[in-house]
Amino acid sequence: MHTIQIDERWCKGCALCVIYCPTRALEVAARFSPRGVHPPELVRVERCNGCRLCELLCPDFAITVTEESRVHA
Amino acid sequence: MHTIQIDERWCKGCALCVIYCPTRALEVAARFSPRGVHPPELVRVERCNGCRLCELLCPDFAITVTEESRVHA
Amino acid sequence: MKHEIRICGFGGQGVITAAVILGKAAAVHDGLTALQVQSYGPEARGGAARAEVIIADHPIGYPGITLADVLVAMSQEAYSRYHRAVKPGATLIIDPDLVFQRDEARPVVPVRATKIAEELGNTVVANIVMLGALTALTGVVSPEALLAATLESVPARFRELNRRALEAGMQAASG
Amino acid sequence: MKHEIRICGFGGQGVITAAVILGKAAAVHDGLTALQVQSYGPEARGGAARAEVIIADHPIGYPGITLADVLVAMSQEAYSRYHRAVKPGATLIIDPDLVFQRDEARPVVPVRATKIAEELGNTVVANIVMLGALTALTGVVSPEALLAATLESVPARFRELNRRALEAGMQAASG
Amino acid sequence: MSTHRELIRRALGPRVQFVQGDDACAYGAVLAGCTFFAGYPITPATEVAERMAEILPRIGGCYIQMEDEIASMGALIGASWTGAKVMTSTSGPGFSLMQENLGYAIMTETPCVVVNVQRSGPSTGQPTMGAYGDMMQARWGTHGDHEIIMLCPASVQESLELTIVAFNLSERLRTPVLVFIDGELGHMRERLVIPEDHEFELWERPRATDRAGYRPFAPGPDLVPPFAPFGSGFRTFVTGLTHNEEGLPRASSATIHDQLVRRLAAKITNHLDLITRYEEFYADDCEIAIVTYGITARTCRDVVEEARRRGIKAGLLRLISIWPFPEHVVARWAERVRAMLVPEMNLGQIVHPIREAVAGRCPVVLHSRIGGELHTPAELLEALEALQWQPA
Amino acid sequence: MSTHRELIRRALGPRVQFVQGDDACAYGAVLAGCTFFAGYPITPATEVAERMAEILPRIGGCYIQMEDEIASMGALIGASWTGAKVMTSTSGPGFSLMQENLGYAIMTETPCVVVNVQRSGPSTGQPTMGAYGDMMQARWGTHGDHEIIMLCPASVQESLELTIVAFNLSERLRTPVLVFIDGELGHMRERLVIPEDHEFELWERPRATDRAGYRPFAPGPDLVPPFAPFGSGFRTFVTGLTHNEEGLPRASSATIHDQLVRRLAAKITNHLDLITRYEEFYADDCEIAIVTYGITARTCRDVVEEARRRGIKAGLLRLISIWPFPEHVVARWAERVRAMLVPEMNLGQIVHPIREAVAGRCPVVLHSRIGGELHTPAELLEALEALQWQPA
Amino acid sequence: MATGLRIKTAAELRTSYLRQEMFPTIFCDGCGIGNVLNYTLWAIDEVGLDLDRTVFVSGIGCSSRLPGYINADGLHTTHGRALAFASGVKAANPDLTVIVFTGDGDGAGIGGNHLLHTIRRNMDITVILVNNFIYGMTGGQSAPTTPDGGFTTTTPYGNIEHPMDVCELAKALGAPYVARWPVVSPVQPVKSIAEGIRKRGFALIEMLTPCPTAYGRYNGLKALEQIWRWYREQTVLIDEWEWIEQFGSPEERERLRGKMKIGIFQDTERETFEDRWAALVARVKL
Amino acid sequence: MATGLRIKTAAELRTSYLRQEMFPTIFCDGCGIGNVLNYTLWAIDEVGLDLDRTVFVSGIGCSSRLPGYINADGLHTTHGRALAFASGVKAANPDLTVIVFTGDGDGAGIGGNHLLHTIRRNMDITVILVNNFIYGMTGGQSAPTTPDGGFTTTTPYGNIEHPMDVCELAKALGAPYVARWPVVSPVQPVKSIAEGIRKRGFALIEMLTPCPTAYGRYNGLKALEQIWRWYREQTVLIDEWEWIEQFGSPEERERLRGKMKIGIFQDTERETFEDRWAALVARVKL
Ligand SMILES: Cc1ncc(C[n+]2csc(CCOP(=O)(O)OP(=O)(O)O)c2C)c(N)n1
Ligand SMILES: Cc1ncc(C[n+]2csc(CCOP(=O)(O)OP(=O)(O)O)c2C)c(N)n1
Ligand code: SF4
Ligand code: SF4
Ligand code: SF4
Ligand code: SF4
Repeated sequence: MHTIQIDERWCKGCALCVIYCPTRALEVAARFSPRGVHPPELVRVERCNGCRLCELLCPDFAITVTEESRVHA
Repeated sequence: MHTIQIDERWCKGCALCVIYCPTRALEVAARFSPRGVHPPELVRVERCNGCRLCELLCPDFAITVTEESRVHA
Repeated sequence: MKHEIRICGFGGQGVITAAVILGKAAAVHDGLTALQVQSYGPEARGGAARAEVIIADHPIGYPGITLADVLVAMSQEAYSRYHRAVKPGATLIIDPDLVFQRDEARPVVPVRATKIAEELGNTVVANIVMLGALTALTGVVSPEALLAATLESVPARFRELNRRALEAGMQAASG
Repeated sequence: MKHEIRICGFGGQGVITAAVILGKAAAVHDGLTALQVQSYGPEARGGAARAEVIIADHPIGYPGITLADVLVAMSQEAYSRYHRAVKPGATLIIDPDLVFQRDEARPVVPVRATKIAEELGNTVVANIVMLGALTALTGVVSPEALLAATLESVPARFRELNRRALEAGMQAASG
Repeated sequence: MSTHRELIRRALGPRVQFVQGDDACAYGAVLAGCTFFAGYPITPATEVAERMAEILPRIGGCYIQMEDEIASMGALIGASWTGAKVMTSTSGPGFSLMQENLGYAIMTETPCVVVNVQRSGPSTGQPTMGAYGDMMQARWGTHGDHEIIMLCPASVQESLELTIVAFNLSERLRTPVLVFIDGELGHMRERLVIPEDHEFELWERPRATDRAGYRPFAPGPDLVPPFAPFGSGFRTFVTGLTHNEEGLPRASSATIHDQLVRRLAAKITNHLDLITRYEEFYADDCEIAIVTYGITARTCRDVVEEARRRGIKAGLLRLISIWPFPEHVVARWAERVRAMLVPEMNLGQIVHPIREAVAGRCPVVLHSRIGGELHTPAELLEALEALQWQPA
Repeated sequence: MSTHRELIRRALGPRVQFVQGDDACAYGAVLAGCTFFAGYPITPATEVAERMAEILPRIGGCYIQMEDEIASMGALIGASWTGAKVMTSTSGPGFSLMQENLGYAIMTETPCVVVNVQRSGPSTGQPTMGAYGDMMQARWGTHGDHEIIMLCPASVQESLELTIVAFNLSERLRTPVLVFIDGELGHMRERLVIPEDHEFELWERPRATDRAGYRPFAPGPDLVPPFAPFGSGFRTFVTGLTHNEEGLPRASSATIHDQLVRRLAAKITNHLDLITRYEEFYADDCEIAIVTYGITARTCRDVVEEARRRGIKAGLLRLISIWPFPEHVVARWAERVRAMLVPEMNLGQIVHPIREAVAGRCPVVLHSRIGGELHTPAELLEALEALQWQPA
Repeated sequence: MATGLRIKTAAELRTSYLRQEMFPTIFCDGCGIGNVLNYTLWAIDEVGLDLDRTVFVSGIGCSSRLPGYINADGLHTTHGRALAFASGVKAANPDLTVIVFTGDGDGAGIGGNHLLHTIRRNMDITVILVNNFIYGMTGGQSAPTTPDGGFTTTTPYGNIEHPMDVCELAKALGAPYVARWPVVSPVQPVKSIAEGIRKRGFALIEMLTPCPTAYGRYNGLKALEQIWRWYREQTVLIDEWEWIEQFGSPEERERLRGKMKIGIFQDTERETFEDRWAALVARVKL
Repeated sequence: MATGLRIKTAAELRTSYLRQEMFPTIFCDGCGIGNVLNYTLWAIDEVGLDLDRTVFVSGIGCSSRLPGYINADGLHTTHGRALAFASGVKAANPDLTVIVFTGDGDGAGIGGNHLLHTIRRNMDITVILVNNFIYGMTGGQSAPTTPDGGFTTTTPYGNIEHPMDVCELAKALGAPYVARWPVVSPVQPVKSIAEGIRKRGFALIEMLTPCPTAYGRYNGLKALEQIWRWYREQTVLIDEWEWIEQFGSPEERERLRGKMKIGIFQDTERETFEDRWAALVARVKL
């Protein structure tokens, strides 16, 4: 099981993560972030296979994918 | 029969003409030109075949080769 | 007569475009004196953007605004920064979806411009929605002038969208 | 004590080198105050070249020469241009092979420096021949200083040639 | 077939527009007959280039974006020698890069107009903020002795009008002319009325007519040599080296250099009547004068009116042409006023020639503001009042 | 193993030499500890580079000839940020090209020394002739507000000595320092005595010591921020944009810009005591003063002596540091003298700040000479005499 | 990710490599420049560079803002001049690793001559050139890389200038390492940047980077998905390209038109300026 | 001369093409720049150019003095910028023929970026680049063309920078006509310059030109005969070069070392800036 952490101060709502997620696990949220954009959400947790493509592609270092078993500093 | 005209105001005495003359018809004069250099001289008129290489190579437009039969403007 | 209008939000919301259209409506179509200035930084893409319009019936000297007669705030930052820099009795228009925290002492007109624009099919016309609302609320320019200025400022294929955005804005303000 | 020396000719004759060596002889080896300036233009390759040396026993202010005490002219143009800009009783040294027309009123010392240099095997030392002559005639620097300055200014393999040029120049002046 | 003037009208669009100072400079150039623009983008001057890129091909002119500002200035000069009226635009960093070739244009008497939409420096500084930090650079930025002409508009309308004037002066006197605005004015929109052709004059560079004995740099009347464009058979050699009246290099001649460089300077300083432009408000009974230029002058106009209402005998001298410096105008004011207030959007630049012109006749107080914000009416009013109550 | 100082001595050669002003600048740099030179050849400054190219590899430094003057100035700044003492040399056209990066060095507080061996301009002008035509360009050549330090030697010996001073000021105040000579002095040979190490001081840039909480542009004493070279782990971000004390861009903040740019100016103007240098002759009873600088001052010294012999109460104020302009010194002279004569090898440049400082207290007469020839003693004496007999 | 690298997480990158106070970046949303930063940091991590001994140099432009985000020594210089400054840093202290970020306008437009001569000297510098076909920072004017017919604010009727191929130029000049990649997938850029850094001598990595705001807007590629897709579709690996040129059908060859070659253009060895200078000093030092 | 051209005499050239008041030239004796002028005039004569409609542009340097000697419009500009000025002339009046004289320092050193972009735009300009391996005018400093190990006043211990091959660069940038010849024999240069002028588009003719005063002096080639001979011996025709590279013996190949390829490097067609601009105007003019 994986989760994603989004830093909403940094996320610009570009949706690259959503577009490129190979398992289509992410969606754009309906709500506005404090920056005034729609941030991504991991709506289909079960699909996420931890490939980390969203993290590698996020131009703003706003996404970190974490495994339950592992905690990053 | 050819003759060469040397414009001594322009000739720098580099001797390129003398060096490259294929028939060795030219020599460096012993006297000084008003510029203070030794100009070339056509010492062996009979050798000159009118190839005009001295004229083509003179960097200073100082030599003109003329044929007796021909007069240049 | 002199109206000092400040429109602010973040980069990409088209606050400058809105101000330009407003100024154009006044200067070209309503025959008034108008002046528009803007402030943006190289750091301002997606950051703060601000535009100001002065509309008057006489030549304009100092080309700036200290206290505004009308403030349109399309982001939290814009609101927090400028809501105090207004004259007494000024009109404050905000997008309540983007301005989360408010100084309740100051009455505002909420216009859900971004939502409305999204519903019209394109978030980029949020600024035009706001212009509609602003004009309806303040009458600084005539609706005809505003429409004319808007239509000539956008590519032909977006005219209809913009016309609807203007109307929606006017309605939202009156509603 | 103040000597003002002008050496001139055309580019390539080494008039500047000659002046530098003279200045060095005075300043470094004879412990005098000396100053050397030159004039050359981008048009001056092969054209006019001029160098001046001031040798004194006190600090030198104005770093120029109006009227020279010593003039060395190594070309017709140099002679024509400068032979009048000398003090009464000045020493004029010329290369008679290169100065064709002379103002006969003015006495000159002819030194066939170029010919002598050619005979020594290299026309480039004509300037050094002139330096020898100049020193012999005027004594502005000591012969030892001049020799030392000359030798340290040329590559090792040309030392002998230069020494001979100096000597030939001195001889020519006395002869 | 439409005439070139008709094309221009059509390319410029409606007579009344709501546009930026930058746009107005471009329009002014086109109206003045500019057919060649070489430039390089830079905030906040880019819109001048963008307008030219739109308009020039539509009127058969040429827009070329060069690889940098050095090349832009070079291409401009080359184009001017074909006889075209030419312009470039830039801002501080680019203007610094243009200095060498600007000096070349001065030395070779090449007409050209350079618009500098000043941003806040030094260095990259604040790219999107207005300032008047290059005012002295305009005068002294290139190496060697020279004079320069510079005009400083205060509104969008004037940006258009003074750009036309800049072309006129540049052509007539065969020298680069600078139009200096700032980022604030460059990006400010106002109502602009495009003037009709009969509402302004157009001057052309004096033309050489006779090939025989033509000496390309022999001064005509006005000290300006008649011009023969490249390709017209006059066979002109142009060099940045010191040259004689034939145009041939004489880089070692003190006399020729002296004559040439002094003529180039005199050509400008002898024509103050053509160049000098200023506006005076309440000159007659003014006691405390504001002396300023550019966008700040707008605010000062308001301030002077307000001061008058408050009983202060304030006045305003707005300098429109800054270089050559209108020394006599400032000196004249200095004789009559008690003090001068000089607001500048820099650390104090034009205050130097002002002080020099005033020569101690009255105190000159600099009111400097930097960082990209305009002087507010309130702060200037306060400064005026302080001067008013200060003992003489 | 020899020490670096010993290497330098060996590389410089004999203690007494007969060399050019250009050579002396190079020697001064090496003595001051310069280990990096980036440059581009140009008459009459090339010999500075040539000397550096000979010496630097012999003492383990680095000489790099760049593709132009822009690159030279850039490389210089890059090298300075590694902690090296750096220098370049150029003449007018190259100095024009350096303007943009010179402003960058000012804005980023990068120590560096720039030698300009001035030739006669404008433009390519007279490449081999000396002049003082870039004096105002030195002050105002780059865009935006700034101050600059400039020193003007008058002899070969002084060229060496003031180059050392230039390094000292540049390092201590972390700002570019200009050494301005002219082609005449640059190519003039005089006796040069290379001073011993104990005969001059060497100053180093203030160094940051503590990484914790290091703010690279937070001013220390003297308003100068302590420096941490690249690679020392302090992780400094350097930008020409307006930046805060952390060095991070804040290009939209008027306040930060105002603070930064005013500090950069004050850092220099607050240290007039360190910078200002001048020489006075017959200051006490002087009636007619010559105020001048550079090579012309040598002639003026002769002229003043001769004038005294003729009974004229002449005096000489020789400015050695030109920028920041020693206004107070000139003003002090203006209070006491009847008139000032300002000989300049240009069309009148430093006469402007002189007039501004004099503020009408006495007449200031420019004696301008251009074309590459020096003022002669005779003409200056004549000018002095004319002033002497002129009614007050 | 299939490279077998132990890739740090974004969160780790943030704490180890970034100046967090500089975030969010100034880049527009949809801009690929942030990705260039990502990939560079991962590459640096792979190479194991010591950021205390690494200097990032840049000129002016959107892409040139990158050094500001990295917690290392950074030199954000004047427009076009990054390589001149970088050469100074490297020549004065060859022990430092010098990495340059530059744009196509900055590095190959106004800065073309410094590129040329820095390659010629073979300074040991790694240049990451962000090519977005346009001048982004100033709002979308044509660049030397703008494609034939491309629309920009200064080519409102389509660009008539021939675009420049920076990699071919660098190759012709003899740069030891030259590569081009689009940012749209991470693996190859990360590897290539790492190789560039490891290369002793000049390395150029050209990153094709979407700019929806300027280039996208004027060329019908404003939508992020569209412009990012464009970069996948319009790029062809060198090997494939050459295969098609040699053996492809006319239709296949026709399909190469207007596309861009990607991959490693050159990978050789050449003596560096620094090494030669060191040898010279060793020879003549007193 | 074996070309069959009817070659004007020097005396005729003097009266028809030269500003006689400018003679003698400033060039040192033994300098080959005068020959470049010769050859250019003969080429012009062959092409039959109208000097009333021809503009000669140059930068600063010994070689850049050439336009001053020709009795035509001339623009002697600032150092390195000849191509920028020339582009302005040509863009503003495409009917004029524009010929640029430049040095290796002027054209490829400080002016490298203008070379790059002028070629990229394919301006219809003929550039005659005088390569003498050194900065002559300023007295002999190293140039970007100075050979490896070459001595100059700023490389007193031998040059450590890799020299630049201007023709290879121009070729890589797609210049339609690129050739290199030594001045030591007249025929090929004259033909090549004529071809360059006739070429619609950018043409570069690099002339290898002896500079005895600066390059010669510091590299043991001060004597005129010696340095001129050097240029004959050290240059190899492209065809021969390639033949040797392919089929030559190891010794023959070894003998190519340090020599320079001469001949025509490129001769193709490419749309020019002027033609494309004219087409654009035709399309959008009101
Ligand atoms: C001397 C100078 N000229 C012009 C500019 C304006 N300018 C800033 S960034 C830029 C272009 C940037 O383009 P590019 O390098 O391609 O970077 P991008 O913004 O597209 O990433 C320009 C022209 C400047 N800062 N300095
Ligand atoms: C901006 C500028 N920098 C430097 C110079 C000095 N300068 C004049 S000519 C020249 C080099 C000329 O070399 P090259 O182009 O190879 O021509 P050559 O003299 O060898 O024919 C230099 C550096 C200058 N005039 N302007
Ligand atoms: S890619 Fe990053 S910035 Fe873009 S939406 Fe996803 S988390 Fe936000
Ligand atoms: S080649 Fe010309 S310049 Fe040289 S010696 Fe012969 S005639 Fe004189
Ligand atoms: S303008 Fe283009 S390159 Fe610049 S940040 Fe925006 S998308 Fe990126
Ligand atoms: S210095 Fe060299 S290139 Fe210049 S004129 Fe003399 S020989 Fe020719």
